[in-house]
Amino acid sequence: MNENILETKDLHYIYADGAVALKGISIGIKKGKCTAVLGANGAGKSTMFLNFNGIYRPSSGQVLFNGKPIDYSRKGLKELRRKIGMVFQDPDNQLFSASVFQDISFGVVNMKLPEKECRRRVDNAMEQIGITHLRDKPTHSLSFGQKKRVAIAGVLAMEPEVLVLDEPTAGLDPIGVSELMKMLRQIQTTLGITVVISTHDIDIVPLYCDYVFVMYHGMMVLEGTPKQVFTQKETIRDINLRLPRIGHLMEILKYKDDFDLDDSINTISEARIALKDWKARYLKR
Amino acid sequence: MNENILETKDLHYIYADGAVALKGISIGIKKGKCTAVLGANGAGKSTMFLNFNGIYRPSSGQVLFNGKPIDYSRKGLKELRRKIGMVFQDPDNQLFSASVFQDISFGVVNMKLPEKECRRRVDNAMEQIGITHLRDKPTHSLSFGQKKRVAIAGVLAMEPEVLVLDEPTAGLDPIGVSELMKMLRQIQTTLGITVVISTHDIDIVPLYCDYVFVMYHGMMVLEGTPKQVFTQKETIRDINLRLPRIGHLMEILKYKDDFDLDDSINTISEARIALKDWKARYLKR
Amino acid sequence: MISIDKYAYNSRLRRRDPMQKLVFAMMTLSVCIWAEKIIISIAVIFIMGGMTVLKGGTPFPFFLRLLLVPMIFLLVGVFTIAVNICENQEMLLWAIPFAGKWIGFSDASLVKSLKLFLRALGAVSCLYFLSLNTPMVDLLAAFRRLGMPKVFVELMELVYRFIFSLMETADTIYNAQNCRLGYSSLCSSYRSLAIMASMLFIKSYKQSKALYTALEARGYEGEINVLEEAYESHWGWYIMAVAVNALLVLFVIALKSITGGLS
Amino acid sequence: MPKKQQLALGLALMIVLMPKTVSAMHIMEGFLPPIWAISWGALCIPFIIMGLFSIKEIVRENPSVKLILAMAGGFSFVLSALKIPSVTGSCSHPTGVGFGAILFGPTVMSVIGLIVLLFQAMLLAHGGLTTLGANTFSMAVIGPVAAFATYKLVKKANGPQWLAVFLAAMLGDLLTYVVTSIQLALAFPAEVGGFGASLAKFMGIFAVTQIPLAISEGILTVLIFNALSAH
Repeated sequence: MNENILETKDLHYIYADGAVALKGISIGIKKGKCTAVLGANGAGKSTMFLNFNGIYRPSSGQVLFNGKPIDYSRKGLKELRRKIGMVFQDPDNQLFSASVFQDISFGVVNMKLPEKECRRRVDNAMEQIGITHLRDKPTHSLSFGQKKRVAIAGVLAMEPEVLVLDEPTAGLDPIGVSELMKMLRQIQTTLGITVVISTHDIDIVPLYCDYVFVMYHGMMVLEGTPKQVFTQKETIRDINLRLPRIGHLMEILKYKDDFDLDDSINTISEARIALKDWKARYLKR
Repeated sequence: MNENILETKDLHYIYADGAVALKGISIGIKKGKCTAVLGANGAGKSTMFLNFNGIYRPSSGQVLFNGKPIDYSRKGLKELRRKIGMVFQDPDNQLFSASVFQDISFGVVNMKLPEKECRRRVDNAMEQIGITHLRDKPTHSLSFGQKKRVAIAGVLAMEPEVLVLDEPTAGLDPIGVSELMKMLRQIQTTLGITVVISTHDIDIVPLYCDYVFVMYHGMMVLEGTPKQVFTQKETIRDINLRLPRIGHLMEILKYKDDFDLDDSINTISEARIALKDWKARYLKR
Repeated sequence: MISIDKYAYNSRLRRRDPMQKLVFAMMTLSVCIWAEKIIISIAVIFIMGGMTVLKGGTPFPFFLRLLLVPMIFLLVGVFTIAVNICENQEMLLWAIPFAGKWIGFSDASLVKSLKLFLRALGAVSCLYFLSLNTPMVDLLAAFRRLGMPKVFVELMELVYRFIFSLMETADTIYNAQNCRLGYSSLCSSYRSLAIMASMLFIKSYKQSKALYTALEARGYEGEINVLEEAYESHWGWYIMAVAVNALLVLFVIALKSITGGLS
Repeated sequence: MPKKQQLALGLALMIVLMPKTVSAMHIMEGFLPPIWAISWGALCIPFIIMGLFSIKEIVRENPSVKLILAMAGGFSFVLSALKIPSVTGSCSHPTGVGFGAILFGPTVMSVIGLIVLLFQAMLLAHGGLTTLGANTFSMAVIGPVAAFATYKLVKKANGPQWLAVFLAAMLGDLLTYVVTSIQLALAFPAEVGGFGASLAKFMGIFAVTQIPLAISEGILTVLIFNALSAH
């Protein structure tokens, strides 16, 4: 289960107006994992995502899905987009119908499945996302968080192998963020769907993601597990990001205040254990 | 300097469609300070802000500016809106002109000042916000963060007494957030402008704000300094917010792991001092 | 998104007073249309193209591509004018029989079409000179100075801004639909396009409301007043505009007197 | 203006400004001889002036209408830049202004149409400055009136809503193309047969592209109308 489901090889992308968005990205996204792509605004995260499912075509380089280069024929793209579901940042731009049920069915109906199968899938998706109670509501009456969920359900109903989400937590309040991330985690583990998210919210990465890529000005500058990546403190700061706040505190304690701590700690629970350990060690002396 | 520049007294607001947005808000915003209004999506923050400058008229209750109830006459409102500058969340809904320079000049020109004074103010505002280099660019070529700054400059050029910003950090990357907040802090201290922001981003509150109000379902449930507010951990969690991460860590360390710490710590620098102190005390025993 | 717009802001002639560019473009455009001479049209294409590419800095391939934009209309239009339907074949240079009559080109109609073809291209290059070197915000300033009705210029200003914010939205919606196979068949394409249009409509309605609130907060009462930008102003360009066009006009008159108005 | 009326107004505007016709239908820059360019321009001026006056009047009553009108203009420009599936070329002109005429009067629509045409010329290189008058006349004066009249007529005859919308959009489109053909034929009468023969040629040639396009835009308008009423 450790092979790459999505790969890019020296991917370049230049917009029609000449703006260079991607400058040679080569990455591999592991099947069945939750991968985060970090990067400041304008680093090229969304552009890369749109290259994943063939909405954009690389200016040079390749995108591989399941080890095979993308087939850009009409039929190939249709198949690809079914398998790579894409959720955009602003749910208002991706809810197409007046009612929740209709909206979730948009993609499934376009797949030309029998009606019964369509209904099953839509119901399933609503259940997985926990929005069955919203079924008959008009989309414009939903809260921002609910709209976001409906958007995800609409993609999930197509039963993709990969779920790509652009800034899924943007605009959500704190509880909304953790609920959404837990839900994604569940989709990933129970349905075995590979999840890829882009985000600014650095603090959630060590909590919910298995692997991290860090982008900067169209290049991939760091990759690894959250632990590995957040140890590269200098690079992280150089490219306009920051450490998780807990990581930052641990770093200061270690280097400035002589606490004998591991500096790859980024979550509250890790920090707690580390400080407890340290206390115990300290006591023993 | 400690009087209230803005006050509300039992402010109620009901939308035309019957939705009750504000249920008796009574607050006082201190002159010259930076005040944050925290609350989940839909808590009523934006509605309250629009009551501040008379865009909305209270269904019942009062809004007072500099101790006097708002004068809702045409002239009174014009005066009020000049003194209370409002920056909206989405800059695309605020910038009407393709020219950065002309957009910033709009509010000032409406004040019917001599042209020379207008130009001085526009140039000044651009300098304070650090966007002089964007002057000749068209609005549509700017990044989200740049648009946000142009929107702020357009309001600042009117030289208001209060600057009210709805979710100023939403959608910005980490460095964008800290740059913006530092800039607001500077405007507040050097120009003596009262700053009011609404936000979800709990971690920035203890860093940049002097006073916090917490809203929930149209009511004001907590207020105080960040220290005071984040000590009400139960309430904070009940209303779909969370503690600052550092505050959360400190809480766990104190109550679960028997660290003898003050539990009103919410920033990295405070935590660092507290842990250092604690270490020193521990050593002495 | 809209390349012409992008090149206009990056033009090396950007800081030049828009009024000068407007006068130059319109004068030359008028002369080109009035003259209707092959040689003048070609001269205008070269003058305006040269100014745009060499002075303004628009890449040559882009300028060429732009010249192709109206080509469908131009070819169809010119072809239609060139074609004649006649009773007798003698009038036509080349013809095929059709329903008892003849369809074909005559000598005169071919010359006329060629003239029209080049005149249109000459005129188009004047338009391109203006639009590739003068950003819309500057052109609107010139309109204001020309005394165009205030409401009209204000509306243009707002429409121009909205175009870009709506284009961005349209782009995102299109991508989102495309991701969910919204354009995978003709039928779904129609449906998706209709959905997109109605979404855009609702969005633009909401946005106009939100913008109204934001403008109200800055003292809007029905009029949009802003400060004017300052531009480099030299009489040189007006003199050049007059000189170039005077030369062209003289040339036309000379041509007419030589050929007796035949060509 | 009450909220409901405003929405209705917006809805009307959208149908009104539904862009139609391939870009080929804009008469390109420099194609018309000076006399015709000036004449058509002059013919539009009264409509535009009347439009500007009524806009001023409406805005004085309700300042937010200026923004709604501008948004409608932006919307119609953006729609015109979208490609209609299966038909070559994009749709490019605002007709159907007739619907807006109910609320604003047809002249207001002429102003918005003129602005959109001006931007199409400047930003997309569709149409032109010297042909602005002719294009405005066919697309922002005549087309809309035809659409409006058709809609009213079908409604009066108790025809179904969809048919009214479909016919209005389609006929508005077709009439615009007829007017454009007339404009071209007047400017370029055939050597043999004069104006009549020339008109026949232009109508014949453009029919190839215009009739399928008019039909598909009719369908599209009905679909949009349905989608909107669902929201």
